[in-house]
Amino acid sequence: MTTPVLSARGLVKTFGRVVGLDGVDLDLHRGEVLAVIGDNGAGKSTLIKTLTGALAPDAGEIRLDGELVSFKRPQDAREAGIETVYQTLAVAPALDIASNLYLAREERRPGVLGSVLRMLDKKGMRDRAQQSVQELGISTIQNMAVPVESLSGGQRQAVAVARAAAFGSKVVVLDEPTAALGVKESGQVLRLVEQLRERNLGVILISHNMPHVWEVADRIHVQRLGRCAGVITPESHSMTDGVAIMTGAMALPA
Amino acid sequence: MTTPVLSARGLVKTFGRVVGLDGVDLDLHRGEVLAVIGDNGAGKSTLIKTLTGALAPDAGEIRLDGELVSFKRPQDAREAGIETVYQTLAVAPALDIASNLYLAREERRPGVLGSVLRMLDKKGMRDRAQQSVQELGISTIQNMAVPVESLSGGQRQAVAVARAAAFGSKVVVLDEPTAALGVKESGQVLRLVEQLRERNLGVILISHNMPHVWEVADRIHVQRLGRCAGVITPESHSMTDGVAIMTGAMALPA
Amino acid sequence: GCGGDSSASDSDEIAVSLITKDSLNPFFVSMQEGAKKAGEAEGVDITIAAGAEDGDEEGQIQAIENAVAQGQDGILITPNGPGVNPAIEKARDNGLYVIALDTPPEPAETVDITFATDNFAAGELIGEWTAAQLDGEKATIALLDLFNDKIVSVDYNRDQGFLTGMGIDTADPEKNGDEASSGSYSGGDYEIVCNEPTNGAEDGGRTAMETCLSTSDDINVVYTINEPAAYGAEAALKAAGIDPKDVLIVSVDGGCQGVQAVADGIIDATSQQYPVRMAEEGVTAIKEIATGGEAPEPTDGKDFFDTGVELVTDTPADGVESIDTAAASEICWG
Amino acid sequence: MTDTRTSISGGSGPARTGPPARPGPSAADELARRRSSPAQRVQHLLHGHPAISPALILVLTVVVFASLNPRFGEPQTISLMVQQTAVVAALAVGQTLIILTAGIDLSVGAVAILSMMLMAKTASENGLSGPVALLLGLVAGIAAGALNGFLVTRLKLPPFIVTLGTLSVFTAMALLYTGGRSVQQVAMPDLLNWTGEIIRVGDFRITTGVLITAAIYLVAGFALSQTAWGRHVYAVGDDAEASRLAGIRVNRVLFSVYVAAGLIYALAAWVLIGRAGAASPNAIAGANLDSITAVVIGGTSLFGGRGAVLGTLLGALIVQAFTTGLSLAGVDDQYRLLAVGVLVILAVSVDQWIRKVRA
Amino acid sequence: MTDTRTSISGGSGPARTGPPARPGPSAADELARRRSSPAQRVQHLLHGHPAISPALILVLTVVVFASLNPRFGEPQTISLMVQQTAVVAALAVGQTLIILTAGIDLSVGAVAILSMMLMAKTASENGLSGPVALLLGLVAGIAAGALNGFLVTRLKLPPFIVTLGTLSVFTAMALLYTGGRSVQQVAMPDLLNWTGEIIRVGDFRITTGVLITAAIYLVAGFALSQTAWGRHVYAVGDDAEASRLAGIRVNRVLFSVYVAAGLIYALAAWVLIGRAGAASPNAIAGANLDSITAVVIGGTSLFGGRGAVLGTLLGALIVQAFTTGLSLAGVDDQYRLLAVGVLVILAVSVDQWIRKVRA
Ligand SMILES: Nc1ncnc2c1ncn2[C@@H]1O[C@H](COP(=O)(O)OP(=O)(O)OP(=O)(O)O)[C@@H](O)[C@H]1O
Ligand SMILES: Nc1ncnc2c1ncn2[C@@H]1O[C@H](COP(=O)(O)OP(=O)(O)OP(=O)(O)O)[C@@H](O)[C@H]1O
Ligand SMILES: [Mg+2]
Ligand SMILES: [Mg+2]
Repeated sequence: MTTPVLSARGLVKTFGRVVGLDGVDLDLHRGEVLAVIGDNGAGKSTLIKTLTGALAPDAGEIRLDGELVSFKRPQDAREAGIETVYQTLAVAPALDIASNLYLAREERRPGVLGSVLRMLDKKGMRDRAQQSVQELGISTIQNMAVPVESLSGGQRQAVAVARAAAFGSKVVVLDEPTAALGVKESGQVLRLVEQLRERNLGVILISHNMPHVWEVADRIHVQRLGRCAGVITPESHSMTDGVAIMTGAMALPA
Repeated sequence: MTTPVLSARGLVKTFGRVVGLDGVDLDLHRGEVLAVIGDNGAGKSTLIKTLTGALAPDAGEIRLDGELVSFKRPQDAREAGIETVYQTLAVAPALDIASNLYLAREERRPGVLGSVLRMLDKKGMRDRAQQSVQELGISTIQNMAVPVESLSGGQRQAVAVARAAAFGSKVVVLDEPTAALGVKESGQVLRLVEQLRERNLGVILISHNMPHVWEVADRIHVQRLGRCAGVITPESHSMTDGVAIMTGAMALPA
Repeated sequence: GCGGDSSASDSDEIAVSLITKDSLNPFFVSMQEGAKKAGEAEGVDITIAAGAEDGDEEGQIQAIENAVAQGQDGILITPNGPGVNPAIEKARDNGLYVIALDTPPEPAETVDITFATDNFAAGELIGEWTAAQLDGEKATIALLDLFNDKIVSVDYNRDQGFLTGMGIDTADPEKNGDEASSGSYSGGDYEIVCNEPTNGAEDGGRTAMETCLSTSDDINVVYTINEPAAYGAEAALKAAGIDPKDVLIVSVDGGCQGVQAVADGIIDATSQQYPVRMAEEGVTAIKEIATGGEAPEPTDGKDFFDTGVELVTDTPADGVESIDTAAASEICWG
Repeated sequence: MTDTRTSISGGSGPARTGPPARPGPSAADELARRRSSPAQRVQHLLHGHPAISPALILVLTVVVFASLNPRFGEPQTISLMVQQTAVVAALAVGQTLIILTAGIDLSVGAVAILSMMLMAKTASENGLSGPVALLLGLVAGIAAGALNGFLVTRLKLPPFIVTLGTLSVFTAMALLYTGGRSVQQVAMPDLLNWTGEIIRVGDFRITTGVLITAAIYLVAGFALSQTAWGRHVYAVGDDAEASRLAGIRVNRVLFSVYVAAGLIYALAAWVLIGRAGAASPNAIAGANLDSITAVVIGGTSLFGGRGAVLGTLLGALIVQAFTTGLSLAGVDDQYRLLAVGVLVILAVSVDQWIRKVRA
Repeated sequence: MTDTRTSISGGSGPARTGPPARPGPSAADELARRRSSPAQRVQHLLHGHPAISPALILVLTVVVFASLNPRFGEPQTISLMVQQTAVVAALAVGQTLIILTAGIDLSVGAVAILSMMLMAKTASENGLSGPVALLLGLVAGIAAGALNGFLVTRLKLPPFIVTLGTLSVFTAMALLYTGGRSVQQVAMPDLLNWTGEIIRVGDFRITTGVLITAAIYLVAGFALSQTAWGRHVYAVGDDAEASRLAGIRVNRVLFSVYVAAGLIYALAAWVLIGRAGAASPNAIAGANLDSITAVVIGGTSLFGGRGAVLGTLLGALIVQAFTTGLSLAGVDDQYRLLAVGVLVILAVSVDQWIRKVRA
């Protein structure tokens, strides 16, 4: 069979005496949507942070396309083709929308202005940002030159999702991307997740919204108290089962 | 009929050239859950901010129990019995959970220590905080002395909700209280909303989660582009209708 | 001559800037007051300016430039350092008459003339007096200087002058603290136990003296950069249970409070300077020149006009000329 | 490779398929045990009690310098250092309050000088009695703080700008009022000089001024940690907007902080009279930088909301121990300046290292 | 009252029941129209272009002082003010960069002095040629900046502490190296003195040093607003953790900012040689506070992420116009100190007022 595009074995991460992750394994294949569900504090965000270089795991290994990797910083994961929307969004509030979309991957002007003077292609980035945001269908965001801090919570989230969708080449990780989004916008994000799958990317989706998860996920990783309580599929288990496993009311056979 | 506990007429709020609210009316009765739904940027947060003293409306009037009121600051609304969970949570990250719960309403020790030395009843507040949080069923929060910044997003939200539930005497306003919460925790918050209704309080609930809204709301205020697109009930309209009104796909007869 | 292009045409009144090192030191505040009074008497319009702090050259440069821009007739300045020399030269090129007060610039020809005390001589006087008072006894010396985060000429001139007066070889006379920490002075053996900065104030003087006292219990000579530092030193001695009478405290300045302190026995001797006289002489000189009169001549044998230093003490020593506190309080400043 | 649908499993939790679940203690438990060496436990302790680490650095400093020069460890020297720190340490309490609200005060020294000269001159020249003059000075400190607080809360100006402006204003006022002249001990009533009185405790000798500073620390420490006001100060510094939404009257809290700071500066001015044995308008030249340094070395964040006065006290003592220690070690003036710079950086590095270690 | 179920209605949107929908333009539209007076539109403009408001204040200052003393408005005086500002304005560019990253630099003046003395003494005493001495000075500035940057990024120390420490270290080094002695113009090669050359532009006379300062502003302004590096500087100052998560190498950006600042300070040192006509270790005593003041009056936030060098330039000019203006008006030093304090607060108040007005 194919090598998983991203796989992890025995990830452990502690914060002082708090155990965030307690030996977690995970495999993600190309063209697959892997949902991660779990109660608050189950370690979902910690899991994807260790996968994307935002946190260094205390133990365990991570492979990208079968190669052992060790991301020292988010930039490394990003350069390897893993794009992430963190729960805290990771936007710079004082910068405008276009700047945030292109943060750390700014585009320069063609010709001497770009190569020698290293001038930014502001207009180009703004136009392409407009396009990315429109593809998500967030119609209330009109002007790409307004600072992110003047956006509503949902609008900010849309900016972060647009960024990940525009630049992910292998894996896109979304930590609760629809938490603050309206019904229409949430639907838009789910469509986007499906598009990413069609582009043969691997997608990790963290969500507390079970209908959303059951709608788009191929497989569901259930995280509980820092460990993986099992992996199910929307076909094999009902939403109620999923919630029961999450909360410990039901255990999967070993 | 009864006087609404909270009512507003013709609220207008603009930010520079952005129109946040464009002449909105609202009535909330005791023992009622009024949901507010709407797309991102529809003005939901702005609406409740003007109602709770966090923003001063440019025009319009607000009545509490039929009396004209004008809240200069959140403290005024709070003293009048209106308790709010803002979307941005309004917690002080470096303070511990108990301090945050009792922020701006600290309790003093009995006797001279409290009245003369104005000493805080730290232990008492911590114990009661523990109780409030446990009532919400957030089992992963154990120690009331840890700073809020070390909590997960969902845990923080739980703290903010616990604070409002513990202190609201007339009206409780919740701006997307379940956005970051897990399934179990969300359920717990919905139970809490029902309890508040039983205690004869008025509750305003903003949520993007339609099933939640249709589960607990008595009436639903649909906000669209800064105006009220109409008020419906879970009985009169289906979720699909609600979403259609929100997005402008369907209009209510005038 | 005077700047014909601007100053005279503006008004008949003669305008002069007094630019002191700072406005915090009572010495300079007295000088400012003296200049103001003299200005009123002579019909000269005085503008007061100063550096932000002792050693602030840029602040003085700006003040000089502003005086030029205002079209004034002359400048009285206590230069904060050689960094202001080029600005002074430019002012003179623009026809302003520049007089240095208190501190002669290096080189002295930078200004038209200097009215100053010789700070080195002021130090020498108290040094000689101290050596004579000790009468052969071993000297254990605490040196309470001005700054440790900048080097200014008063600081090393007084300190090194004092040591020279004691008959101690100072090595580099423009560097505090490079002399041998023990050896012999003109009357016997000496030991220098500390060089501490005081900022020229009471609290700094006290802290410095305390530090010195924790280094050695035998201190019997305390040199202080100015009188406030000396008061601080005395407070420290008292607090340490040492009778200040058993220790020779010497200082420089001779302000009225300082003279009183000598009379009270807090300070044993101080070298008196005449800031008010400097200011008055300066104002008069500029008026003279602006109205076509003669410029004053430097004191014989010196490259500046010496406004004089007197040693003030009530316990005179043989071979060192001095005046008593009664006489000194007649001519003191501030 | 294994089949897509079966290759994923929970580390040790019950998994549907895949490798057998690991039995017994979890990976993290093992890791935690391996790490719980005694040294680790010490670091845990330090982490829980942030004031321990500057305290350790202070002790370390004293031990090192005492080994270089035995006089350093003697009661007299220690008494001396405590006396020398008293004024800056008192000023730094006010500075701590303001920095906790994410502000900064550049007018510290100017306020202290202004109220000191007012106390001293009204007593010596206008013949006011000691208590009245003292009261007047304290009121002046409060008024100066209130002006700062008014400008910060009403005009919504950044504290840096406000206090930069009032630094000039208060300094100029003190100069104009005094003409640069100081007032000597003898000219002042006993009450003003009282802060210089020596108290013997065994071999140690402290002044009543030191006691006043200690009292300021006790009151401020109590108010910050035990009262609602203290909570509000932290909350406002942490996130002013969140505090406002939570119902705190942000402006009232800020204003009270500036007023309290003004009062503390005036008390410090009283301590200064006793210490210097005179009231002089050019005293405490380095008050701004020294007080801020004490606060920052004491671990209070310049961004507000985190810190405590105990840290500030230790910070002030650390700096004093460095300067006195280097003097006693016979280090030359300019080398001492250099060494203090290096040591400040070192002290904070060690502190950061101790605080940062987690696990 | 009306029935519960019918009493609620959308303001003007189509509502199920309740009062009839308001026709035509909405309430907010009406409000907006009522407010759109010409004055309001000006305020809108000001709001969109933050540099306009300090520029207006500068113009206002110049007009007021020129009306007090006609000499003030003359080309000579304006030329003078520009020359007087050149050094602080250049230093303030480096300070702006660092403050944009939420840092602060207290070693500004010390770095400038150190590189200046190195240039001057190696040329005058060791016989180095002008270009080599200049290069050495610039390298020294870069090295000093790199040391600050290293301590901030590697040891994770607060910039305040780092630069407080290096302030002492660099000051001590300069004093030890020079023994407090300055180097006169004549002893220095022409290249070092070149920044003092006068250039006439009509009635205005500026120096080549002013041109260097202008060049520093152009390059820094371009880099901040037009390059990716500039974006990253803003992003890091705005939210360092978010920037890290977004893929910015935060430490690399911070380090580069400190190095760039060091280079700018060294260039300012060169300008200073020409301006003072000498290299003196006591020059620019007020560099720290003056440079920070220019930055803050120019509207850059001390909390990082917001601001621009153009504002800093205006800030520096405003302060200079105040001091020169008051001096030409014949105001004495102490009153000038007082007036500058009041004016700084006033200027920032007006600026805040202009910026705050929205609608
Ligand atoms: N930086 C940190 N310091 C200390 N504890 C942390 C830190 N980050 C996370 N934790 C703790 O680790 C545990 C797992 O947190 P994590 O954020 O991964 O949960 P989560 O599953 O994402 O929860 P949520 O659904 O609420 O976002 C929690 O108990 C949390 O308090
Ligand atoms: N302080 C502000 N300054 C400028 N514009 C603002 C401000 N606050 C809100 N807005 C704008 O007002 C409009 C309404 O915002 P609001 O936060 O009320 O939306 P919302 O309905 O709560 O959206 P969400 O569901 O995303 O939270 C948005 O277009 C928003 O950008
Ligand atoms: Mg999470
Ligand atoms: Mg909202």
